[in-house]
Amino acid sequence: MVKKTAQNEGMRRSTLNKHKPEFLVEMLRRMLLIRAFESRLPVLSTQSLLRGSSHACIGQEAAAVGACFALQPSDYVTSTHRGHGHTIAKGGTVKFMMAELLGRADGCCHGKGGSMHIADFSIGMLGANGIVGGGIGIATGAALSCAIRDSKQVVLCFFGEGAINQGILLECGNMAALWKLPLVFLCENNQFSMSTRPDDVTAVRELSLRAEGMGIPGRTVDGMDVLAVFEAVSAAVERARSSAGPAFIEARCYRFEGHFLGDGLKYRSKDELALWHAKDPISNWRNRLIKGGIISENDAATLAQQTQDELDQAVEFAKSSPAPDPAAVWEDLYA
Amino acid sequence: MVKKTAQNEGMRRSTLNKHKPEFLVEMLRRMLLIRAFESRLPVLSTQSLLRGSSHACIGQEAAAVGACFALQPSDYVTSTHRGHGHTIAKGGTVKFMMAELLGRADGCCHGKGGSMHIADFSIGMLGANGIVGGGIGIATGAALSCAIRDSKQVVLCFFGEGAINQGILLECGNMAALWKLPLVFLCENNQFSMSTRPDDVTAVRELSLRAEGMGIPGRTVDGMDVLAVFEAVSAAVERARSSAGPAFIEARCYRFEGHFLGDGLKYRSKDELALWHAKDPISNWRNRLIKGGIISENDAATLAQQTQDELDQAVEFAKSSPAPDPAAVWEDLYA
Amino acid sequence: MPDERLITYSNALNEALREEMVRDKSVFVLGEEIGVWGDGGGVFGVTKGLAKEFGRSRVRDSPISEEGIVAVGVGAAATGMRPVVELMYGDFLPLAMEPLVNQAAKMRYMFGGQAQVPMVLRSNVGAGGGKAAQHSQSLETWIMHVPGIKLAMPSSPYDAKGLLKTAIRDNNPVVFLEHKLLYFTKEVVPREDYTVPFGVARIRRPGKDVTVVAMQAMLNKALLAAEKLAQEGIEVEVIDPRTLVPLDIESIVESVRRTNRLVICHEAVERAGWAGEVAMQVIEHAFDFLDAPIVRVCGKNVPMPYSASLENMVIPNEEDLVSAIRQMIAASR
Amino acid sequence: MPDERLITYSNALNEALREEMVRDKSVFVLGEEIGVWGDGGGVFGVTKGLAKEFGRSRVRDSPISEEGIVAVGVGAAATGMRPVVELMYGDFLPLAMEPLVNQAAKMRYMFGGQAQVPMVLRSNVGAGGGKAAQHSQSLETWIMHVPGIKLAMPSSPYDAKGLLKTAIRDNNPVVFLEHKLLYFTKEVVPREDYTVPFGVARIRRPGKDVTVVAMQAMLNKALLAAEKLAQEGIEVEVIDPRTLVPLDIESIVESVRRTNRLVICHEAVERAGWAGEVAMQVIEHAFDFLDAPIVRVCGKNVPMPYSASLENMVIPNEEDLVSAIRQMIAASR
Ligand SMILES: Cc1ncc(C[n+]2csc(CCOP(=O)(O)OP(=O)(O)O)c2C)c(N)n1
Ligand SMILES: Cc1ncc(C[n+]2csc(CCOP(=O)(O)OP(=O)(O)O)c2C)c(N)n1
Ligand SMILES: [Mg+2]
Ligand SMILES: [Mg+2]
Repeated sequence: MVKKTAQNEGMRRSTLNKHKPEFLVEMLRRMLLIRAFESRLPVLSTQSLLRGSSHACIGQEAAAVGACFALQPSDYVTSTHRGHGHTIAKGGTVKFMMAELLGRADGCCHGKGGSMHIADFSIGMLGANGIVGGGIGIATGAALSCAIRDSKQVVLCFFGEGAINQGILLECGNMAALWKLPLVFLCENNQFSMSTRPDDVTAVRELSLRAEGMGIPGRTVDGMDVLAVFEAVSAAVERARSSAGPAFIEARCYRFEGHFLGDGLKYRSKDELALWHAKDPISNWRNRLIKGGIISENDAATLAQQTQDELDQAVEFAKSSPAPDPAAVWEDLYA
Repeated sequence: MVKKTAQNEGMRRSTLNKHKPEFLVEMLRRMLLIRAFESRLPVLSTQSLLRGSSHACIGQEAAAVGACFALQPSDYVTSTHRGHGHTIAKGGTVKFMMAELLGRADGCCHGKGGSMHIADFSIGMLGANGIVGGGIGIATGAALSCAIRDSKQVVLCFFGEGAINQGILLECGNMAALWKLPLVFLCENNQFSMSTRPDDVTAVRELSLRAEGMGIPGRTVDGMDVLAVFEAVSAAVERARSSAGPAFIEARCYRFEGHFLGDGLKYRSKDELALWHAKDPISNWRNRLIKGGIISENDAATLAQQTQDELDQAVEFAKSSPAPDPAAVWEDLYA
Repeated sequence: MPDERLITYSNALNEALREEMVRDKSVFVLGEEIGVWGDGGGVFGVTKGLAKEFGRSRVRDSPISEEGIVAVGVGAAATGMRPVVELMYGDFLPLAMEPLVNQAAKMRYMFGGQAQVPMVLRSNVGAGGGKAAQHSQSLETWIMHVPGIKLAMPSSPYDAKGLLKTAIRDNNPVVFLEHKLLYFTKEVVPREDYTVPFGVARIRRPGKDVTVVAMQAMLNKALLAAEKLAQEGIEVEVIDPRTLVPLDIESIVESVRRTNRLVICHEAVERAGWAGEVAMQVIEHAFDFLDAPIVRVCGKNVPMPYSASLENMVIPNEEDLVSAIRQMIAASR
Repeated sequence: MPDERLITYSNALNEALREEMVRDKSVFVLGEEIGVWGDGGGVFGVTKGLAKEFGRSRVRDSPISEEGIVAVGVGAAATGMRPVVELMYGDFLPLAMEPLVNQAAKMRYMFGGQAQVPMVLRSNVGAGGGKAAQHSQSLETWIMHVPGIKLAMPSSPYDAKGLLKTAIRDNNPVVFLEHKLLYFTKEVVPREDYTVPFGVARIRRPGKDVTVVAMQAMLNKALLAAEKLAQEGIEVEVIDPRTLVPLDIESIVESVRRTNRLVICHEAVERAGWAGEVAMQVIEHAFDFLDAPIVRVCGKNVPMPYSASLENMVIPNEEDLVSAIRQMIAASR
């Protein structure tokens, strides 16, 4: 665990003042939106509106938002099977996302992708991925593209700690380091790969050591603290943008819900969950903003209500969107 | 480069006395046999007796012999496309190997494998491999087999420094470390992957750092010094056999000849080659044995002659062996 | 009364694994989430309870390293073990083709018979659950194209158990592909030890008008289509090859010689799918018996879309079979 | 006088790369040993001189990381570049199927048209040089089975240059498979810019008695066989599809309608190879025109052995074609 010392606390409070209040509040709003989105899934599922598997990122909102807020709109993100939060954090539109989850014509992938293939190229979100580790190659290629085009864009590559043992990470990590690509590897260590703990499958205790072995500087950050993530990723992004090469950041967080809807969750204790719930990235951030005088209790409640409303509308939009036209089955195979 | 200090020299001389003379001489003999074998290839090639590609390991004899001599006969070895030396070092019979290179019925693979697929399961040599990195998985699986069977065998996995960027290394290295498999990864850093230098493709300067990132202790040894390799590998083998887990050893050596027969070698200088020739693993070892009073000049000459004779006989044997029976094309596909 | 009961395909596979692990201590299981997940093993429950019974050494939860675990299986198999490696989805086969194709399939042959690689690679095929492009593929044709591997694809619990036992006892690499939609289907399965041999097709319904070759989910659709067509007086013979390598072409050819018509139905993408292989072998053996062009009813040539309406268009269904057969009969009677 | 000269297949490919890199700065080349090796680029000389001309950024020597470089190609292609990725041997495709099949082939479709992936994956097929089991495979059928990828396989220097240009300009993933034995064969090739369209077969020799579909090294053998058979009065029409995806089935069907006989010859392993696909499409379009069973002359169902005598048995040769055709004609005249 990331240690919290008094000094740390002091530092954390001081950093609040370094940022515009609107920025800090937007972080909260975006995290609320992610949570609201993910919290609808069980309902939609019982209504048989979802197909396949949907993976919620409740508890990991700070990692998604902290990291994406360190990017420019023209920067790229690659994601995982657990991609809703990353998409919203990068600026995705929830109604198009929701329509996609419902397999409708107005979905961001016109109903062909679903939860595991959410993508929005218009905001640089290059896709969720059903293959664990699948985004790593795409991110590295995008970063090479940025480097060759000298476009000053940066790529943020999300993956879970379970992906750390996929060979593609070594291959691409090495190339990224070798060629000093503008790439930030963001490993969300949410303590689980399905039912498996990192220590049960990964032979290094500090994941950043894995990165060092590829030639990439690595560090660990408290993934429940949106500002801590933001600051760590900002530094890495700046470095990457200046052609100094990639960085690896492990954000330690926790998956509050099951691996996917329907996970019986027999493999972990309520006590453990409670410990992590106490670090809830949203309520803690909300309280910090209130304590810091950035927003009032009232503001916070309004914000929460607004995101719920936005989600209601998104669900309505999605439900009223038609199924894809049958002709679509033959469309968009080749460009 | 591995530094040679006066102290080092002293240590090296002292170690000579720790071993039986016959053992030290056998190391020389085996290195001579490898060199003799490899030195025949150009001749056979001009006689159109070889097909495909043959990769010679001249200059790397100390790595092969030093490492294999640290094993028991029942231990396993996996090899690479450059596998003649490893096979001879593990105890392969040159006449069957030579017949294999000539594609004859008496070859160790009955003419179906050729140079790139030399194998001799009777001595635990699980095969050369045409796929760079291909042996890594087989070695790790063999080590798992040893562990589950509790057979006390150890697996020695050879690969070149070019294979260090194959994803399979991360995947298997991690599993080996996690499960404490009886496995020694021996990376022969012969300074080239075809025309490519390690630094041009690998983002870490110390290859052992790559191993640490997988959870495997790594070290570097002078790969031109057969005894140094032997001692490093012996320690690793002992550790592995006691179920303490895998080790990674980088043996720094040099490929005296081209990548394969016909390599124009435009990518390196004569000066560089001369520097490395001065460290020739065979002549240096020979001289050390003479200086150490283990053998006489005369003994050394006799030994060299004997290996040449053995090779002559092997070539004769191979040439007189028939082509495989046509029916063999359908044999040994399924067990 | 024979000692048998109605159990699921998943349970049947589980029994095969358990019984073989008891019988032969060189058998072990390796894969992701096979030890603890769910009710005690495996996303589809196939390894349920095995970790508890045999321990975590022989039922080994692996890192997410598909290429690695298959490669490890190859090495273990070549040195005296009988690994059963699981890839959670058949869509991950593309990650593991190197050790399977370049190593496992070739080791014995290229080493002149020195090696044997008794590895079973268990995985699955099939769509239908909205799992979209990366979790719905049926890639068996790739495997069929690789000499040195055997390929079994059970369509029912009985076959699942019997074929898996044969696979584990076989001394060669066997790719064993289950179907996602079948895991929880049931059939009566004997309690005692039995095996189903490789290379022996099963005639699932006799008929005289047309031969349909199908497996797994498509087999069930073919049986439904046959039922329907029977009411129109069209008698469909439905054959399940059970293993694609070795392929019991004799049974198929024998059937075509009687029905004079052949439909091949697979869920895999039609283009360059295994229907072409079956067709060619029938042509080679019974061309003159064909009264009509061989017909394929196969997966459309697109990645699997997520939306139910689109997914249904891509996977062949009972109606596709019915109308294809009707047309065929009408045109050639 | 047209501005053309006799150059090798390797040179023709080199020219295509060079010209496209000049024309479009988003084109770049990535692969192992493409910059310095040999006489300045590429094991078969295809990238010769390019690093010198375009620099090491656009002609990028990669680590030995096949999955990684293909994956990197996909990501670069999806973000505005036109990568040409090289796998030194087609036998390394099994290492790179994940990014190719699960990512490149599906991205556009599963993202509802948002993406385009204009990547060319250059590699090769073919045996004949004693490179044995792991350096002799012809794996094109796997690719043909994957929707979303195009597949070109040039048989001559002229086609090599024209098809590679088309591949590079195409907005989709293209797998471009050369043949190892053809790199140093020569043909007259124009100096000026030209392209060869995808999906247009080339009739390499007209004939009225039998249609032979073949590509690359097998095409050359088919032409020799046709020559020989002509002396016996058998006129063989030899068709080179040039691209397997898209496949110019019209030209093949049209030919079969005239000759009423079809032989498909590929070097790839026969079982579940692409001959079955061509056969099925011909059956679907021209069954009634067939006077004889379709015949395959294909690679034997074994890994490639090293020894010359065995290797020659596995690869189809001119004599195999001659005797297959003779028999076919004799049986159906
Ligand atoms: C290549 C591959 N292997 C296995 C799976 C099945 N699978 C999906 S998610 C998952 C766990 C991933 O864990 P992690 O990377 O930590 O991400 P998290 O689920 O925690 O977000 C597994 C094993 C997959 N989708 N792809
Ligand atoms: C997977 C794979 N990629 C590429 C090649 C082509 N190739 C054969 S040897 C070689 C260089 C290997 O270098 P290294 O691992 O250092 O071994 P060395 O040749 O120095 O012994 C390459 C690129 C191959 N055989 N397999
Ligand atoms: Mg996780
Ligand atoms: Mg090397």
